[in-house]
Amino acid sequence: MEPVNGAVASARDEVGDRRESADRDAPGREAGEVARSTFLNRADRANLLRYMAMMRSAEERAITLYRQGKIPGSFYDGAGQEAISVGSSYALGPRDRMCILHRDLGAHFVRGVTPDRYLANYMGRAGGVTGGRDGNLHFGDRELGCVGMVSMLPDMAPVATGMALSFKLRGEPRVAMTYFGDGSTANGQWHEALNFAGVHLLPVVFVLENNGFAYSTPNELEFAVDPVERAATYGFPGELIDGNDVEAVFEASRIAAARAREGGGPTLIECRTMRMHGHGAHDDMRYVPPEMFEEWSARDPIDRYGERLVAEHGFSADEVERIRAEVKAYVDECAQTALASPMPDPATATDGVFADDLTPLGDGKAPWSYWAERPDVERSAA
Amino acid sequence: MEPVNGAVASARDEVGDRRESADRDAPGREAGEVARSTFLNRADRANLLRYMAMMRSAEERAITLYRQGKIPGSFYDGAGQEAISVGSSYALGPRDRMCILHRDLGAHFVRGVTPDRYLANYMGRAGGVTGGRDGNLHFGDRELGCVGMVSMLPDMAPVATGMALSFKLRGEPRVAMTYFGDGSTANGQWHEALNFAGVHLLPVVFVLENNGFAYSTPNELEFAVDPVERAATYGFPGELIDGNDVEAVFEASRIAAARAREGGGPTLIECRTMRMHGHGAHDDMRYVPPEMFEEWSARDPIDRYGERLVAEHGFSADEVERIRAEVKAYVDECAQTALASPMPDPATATDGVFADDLTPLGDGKAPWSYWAERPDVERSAA
Amino acid sequence: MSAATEVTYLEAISDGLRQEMRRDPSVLCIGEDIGAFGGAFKVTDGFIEEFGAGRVMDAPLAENAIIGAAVGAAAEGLRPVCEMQFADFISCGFDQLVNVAAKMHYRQGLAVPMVVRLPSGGGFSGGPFHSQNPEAWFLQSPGLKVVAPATAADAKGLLTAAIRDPNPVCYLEHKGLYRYVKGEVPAGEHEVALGEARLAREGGELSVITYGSGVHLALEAAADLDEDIEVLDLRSLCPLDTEAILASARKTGKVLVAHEATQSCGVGAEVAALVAAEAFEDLDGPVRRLTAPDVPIPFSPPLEQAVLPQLDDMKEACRELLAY
Amino acid sequence: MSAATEVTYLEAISDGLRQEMRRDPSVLCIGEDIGAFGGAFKVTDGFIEEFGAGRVMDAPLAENAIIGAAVGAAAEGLRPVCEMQFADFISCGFDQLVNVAAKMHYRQGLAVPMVVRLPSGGGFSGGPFHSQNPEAWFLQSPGLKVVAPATAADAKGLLTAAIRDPNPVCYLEHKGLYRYVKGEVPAGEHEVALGEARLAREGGELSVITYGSGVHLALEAAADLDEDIEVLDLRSLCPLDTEAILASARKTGKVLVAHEATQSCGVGAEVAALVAAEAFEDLDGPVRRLTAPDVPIPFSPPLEQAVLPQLDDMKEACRELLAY
Ligand SMILES: Cc1ncc(C[n+]2csc(CCOP(=O)(O)OP(=O)(O)O)c2C)c(N)n1
Ligand SMILES: Cc1ncc(C[n+]2csc(CCOP(=O)(O)OP(=O)(O)O)c2C)c(N)n1
Ligand SMILES: [Mg+2]
Ligand SMILES: [Mg+2]
Repeated sequence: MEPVNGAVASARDEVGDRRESADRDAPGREAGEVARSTFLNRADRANLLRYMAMMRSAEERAITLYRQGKIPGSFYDGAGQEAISVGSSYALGPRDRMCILHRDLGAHFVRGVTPDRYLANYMGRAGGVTGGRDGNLHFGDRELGCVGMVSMLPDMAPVATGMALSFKLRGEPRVAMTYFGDGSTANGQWHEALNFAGVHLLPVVFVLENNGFAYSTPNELEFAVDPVERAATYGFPGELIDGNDVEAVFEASRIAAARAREGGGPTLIECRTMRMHGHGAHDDMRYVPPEMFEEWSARDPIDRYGERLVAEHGFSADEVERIRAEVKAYVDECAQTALASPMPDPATATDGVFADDLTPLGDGKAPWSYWAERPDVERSAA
Repeated sequence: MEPVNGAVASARDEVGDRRESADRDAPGREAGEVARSTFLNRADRANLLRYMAMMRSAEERAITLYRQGKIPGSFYDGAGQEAISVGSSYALGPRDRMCILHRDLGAHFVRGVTPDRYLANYMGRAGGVTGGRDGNLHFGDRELGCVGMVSMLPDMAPVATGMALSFKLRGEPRVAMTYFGDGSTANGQWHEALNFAGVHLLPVVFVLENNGFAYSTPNELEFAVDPVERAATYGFPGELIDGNDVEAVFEASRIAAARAREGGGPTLIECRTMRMHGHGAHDDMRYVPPEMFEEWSARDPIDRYGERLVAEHGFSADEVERIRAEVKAYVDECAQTALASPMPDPATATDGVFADDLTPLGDGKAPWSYWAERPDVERSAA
Repeated sequence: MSAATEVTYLEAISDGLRQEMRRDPSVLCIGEDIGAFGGAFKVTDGFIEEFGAGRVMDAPLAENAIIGAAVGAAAEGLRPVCEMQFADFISCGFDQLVNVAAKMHYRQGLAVPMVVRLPSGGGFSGGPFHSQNPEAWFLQSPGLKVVAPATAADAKGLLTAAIRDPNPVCYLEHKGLYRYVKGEVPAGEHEVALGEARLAREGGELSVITYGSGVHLALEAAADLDEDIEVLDLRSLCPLDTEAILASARKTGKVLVAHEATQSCGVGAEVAALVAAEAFEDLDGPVRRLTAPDVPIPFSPPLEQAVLPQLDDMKEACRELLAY
Repeated sequence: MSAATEVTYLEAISDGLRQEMRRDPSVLCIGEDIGAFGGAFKVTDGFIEEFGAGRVMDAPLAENAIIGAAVGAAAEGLRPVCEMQFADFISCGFDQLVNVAAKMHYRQGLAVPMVVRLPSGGGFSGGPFHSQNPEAWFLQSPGLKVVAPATAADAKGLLTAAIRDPNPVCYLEHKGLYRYVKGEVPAGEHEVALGEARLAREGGELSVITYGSGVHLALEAAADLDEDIEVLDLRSLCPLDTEAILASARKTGKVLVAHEATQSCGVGAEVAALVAAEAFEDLDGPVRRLTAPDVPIPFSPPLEQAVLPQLDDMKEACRELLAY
């Protein structure tokens, strides 16, 4: 995957100046306030843009495939929420673990899944991450340290908690991260996971994507008080941030991961955002007041970050444009690869209900150069 | 049931002076501080003592029956927690509804269940509330407005919430009340119920009995922060009170019920207490530090209330003694009735899996004279 | 018989529900996205406008709370109809269903009239969490009635009966039939008694005993094969119409039990066991089952088709038994 | 064969668990009150002293969290053994079990080696929530292995195998057998392969196919009746030893399937259906079932006895089939 790799490689040169220890006391930011991380160099910033653009492009490509009838079943995307999965996963190390949800394609890309495997998965091809066994974003590449989500929400919260438990039991400085939406906070498993993680101060980072709705159900019908307030009652910090600001997400995640790694326990990060598409492709969003779209269009995480790269970080407008164009071209290539992948062999349909042996999780890609330079961590090749 | 009825009747004479509207702004009391309700008259106070003593006597009688092999299965009681179920249920009206838990025998008595039916239920007799279908305190007398608990904790929280929902939908000034223990707050259903009740501001009173342990598991392994703190994050008040002070429990419940009735939504009342017996009769409580018993013995809710009746409410020591003795004699009588009840007919074992018609809930007894005198409420005969 | 109009299975469900809500003010709906959105499958489209948000209640994402609240409301005299967004999500409300709702009457003599609507079934790449047929879980949970209509008329008639029944009823509506199946449905009140199977096709050589999507597969296979095949549509899985099952088995002497759910301990096992116990002397051949094998339902079309019983599988199974 | 000592079924479970924890540092226990208290049935008595609170973890009262955390820990290379305080409480962890644990390998190629210990069964006035036998729910949830030992040796051997297996295994330990059953158990490592039935008694006239508490009832009945009865102890319910079942059915030509769980869609239905399909030509009589009827298990002894299969019921059922 050329464009991203190049950028990641160059990031290694600039790492020396920011190997500070994690800042555990950074104050929470108000939603809307622009964040600027001192832990990111130029290459990282290009990466953040690139991964967000990749998510956008891949999902747009997928929508086309869906409209062409190449994607069976339904289609779900995370348009408008790209900053969350990209910014948060970018703060993790290779041996950290993730359970990635249905709006979080960017995190799969950061971990190392390539768009062809995503597209192939949606099309039910043999080359998809699950080889046609499951669809949508119901996948996790175990070789990249991910456990694939199930539909039932937020079932991955207890699972991530269990991974964090194993890190704590073994004394490993590792972190598990998972996501859930605002609606999912009403479910009992959310509570069970957060309570359990709080009791044992487990190294887990919970990322709440509050996009205002659970399918069609607005926040008012999901909870009476913003769930970020509950974190304190589980015994750990809750931070409310602007989910459309990728550096704010990165910073909050970096701090949370560092705290977790040092034995400080979980963090709940609430990212305020807006789902700009329907819950699924069939959803006309008639339940959303039109002015909400206008408001949030102006806060598009990718456009906004591109502008900031130019205004504050010495990128030229051309450079930003080129990154986005390169990504788009790359995704188009990936779509061809995916389309060339065959359908799975029906004769295999009943294979693998049971495992014959153990298949341990592998390590994920961790492009953040802070990790890349750590002598104790082997940076994975892309 | 002579002694209690007599007392209830006389309470009606003294009600005039305290028909104030419910005090919604009464401040929460710290655990340990002694409460004194202006909503109770002399007869009420005798009743509170009587019902607590009745719970104690009935459970002691049941332990004997258990030791004699007359109670099959296991045995559970609420020794030391009598003030909670008695004080809280005493604040309700006849058309209010209750889901009563395993430490809350007193509430059944306040609603109108007689000890013979409790003892018969534990012995699996036809005369028990469930006629031998279920044991323990897994019963609710539907004619008294109660829905019987199931083992799974805290499953009655959503059920009580649903009853409250129906009151709200029909615009009825009624209240549902249910109980759960400290351990049960870790379960997902607890969260689902409280969240749902908060979103819709339903007229439900949640009584948390924090007796320090879930079976053998101490508070520290159940939650990191006292669950009473969570009430605010569900959008309603949480009050921490001394669960061994029956008037404190009554007052908190009265205020919560009044708020619920007026559309003010749910309340979570945490009653701090201590379970003075094992989780079940088989439990040697080796997990409890001995000094805890000493500390809490000194705070026995019945002894303490008897002393207060003498010191502050013009009861003579003899009078208190007589109430307790009468209750004991009454319970002994009830035990004879229970023992005379036959075992259920095995031929009926498979009857009634399905209902053939509807059997609406009836109204409970409501001995608190505040209710007894309300013209719109028919006080049930005992 | 009242006037009948041709409607889809999905419309029949909506119509039945709307009619009961109009008739009986104690009927209310509770579920995720059933209000303004009209439900994931639009069964309650327009309901919130007609009945208001109190009777068409958008619930938080919390299935145990939905079913538990329904139990409480039912105990208070309402008749809640819960919608699981997909039948698969019943796993998240399972405890309230099997422990609280199911056992209430037996334990306490308290009736809890409530319906749990369960959009079930596969065939359209719903994958492992949007394709399940969980009916057998319910049959192993005494106290639940279970119905699974195959036709539009039964969709309405069984829903009406389920709502009027004083017990918790699991109502399995097969998503594959929503728009695929159309039929005459009585326009007025229409109730189909719980517990009565329907003879969907008469025949003398082989009984295909089935329900839900299996009925259509069986009818198509019977028509294609042009053989003397009887098709019994169970409709109610609990109570099960054992008389109708045994009568058909005794008549034809050969039984194929078919369903889309996975095999082990499925409804097919129950029916086969019943036949093997009670109609043994009349059997002219082994009792066979055509079901999904014991695997999660895969997403990709070729895999899903390999797992779910197809028309050819049905024909093959019929042929084999006929030839026995 | 290694040295054997006479221990109870309960001790055998403890011993097996302790031995695996000693052998393999990745094995850990998680459940309610299993630490200082040693578990509701004392299976883990003394474990926290030997293995520490990290490996003998007292969990909050939250079954989905317990099972979900176990899935996460298993994915990370640990081998968690979860204890449900009673099997009945699996309804509260059902979703994680059937959707997350069961389907993980099929969907994702990720093995989740974990055991869920389920103290099951009735007969001692446990009532509707402490007496259930939920195994059929698991058989309708592809991806779960299910075992149900009847003897002390199998209790240890199957637990050992379950812990070593790379899949989620539901381990049903019948509470009625805890202290009632005693037997020789190999003192060292002892593993009984999952999926192999055990011929508990050889006979030629009738096969009683059963498991768990049913095995003891069947053996007692066979001894009392003094007839040529074969008793097949399934031990594993998934995978099911279909060969052993069919071999026995073909040999005797008469089959009684017996278990304590309720009837509809139970394991008995599955075994009967299997026999009716595959051994039809060798059957000399109807396939019969002896199970609990479809009711919640009542508390009071006379009611409970009327519901759970008793020795007399077993004898009667055997006699009837023998006389057929
Ligand atoms: C337990 C459960 N019940 C119902 C659903 C159906 N469902 C799928 S997504 C969704 C809304 C989720 O909302 P939210 O958590 O806010 O996530 P978002 O999709 O907005 O990111 C619902 C109800 C589900 N996935 N899981
Ligand atoms: C869902 C569930 N899991 C496990 C149990 C087994 N169990 C019975 S009582 C109990 C402890 C309850 O503790 P708490 O809620 O504090 O109530 P207490 O008994 O102390 O009043 C447990 C674990 C249960 N009843 N329900
Ligand atoms: Mg959302
Ligand atoms: Mg407690």
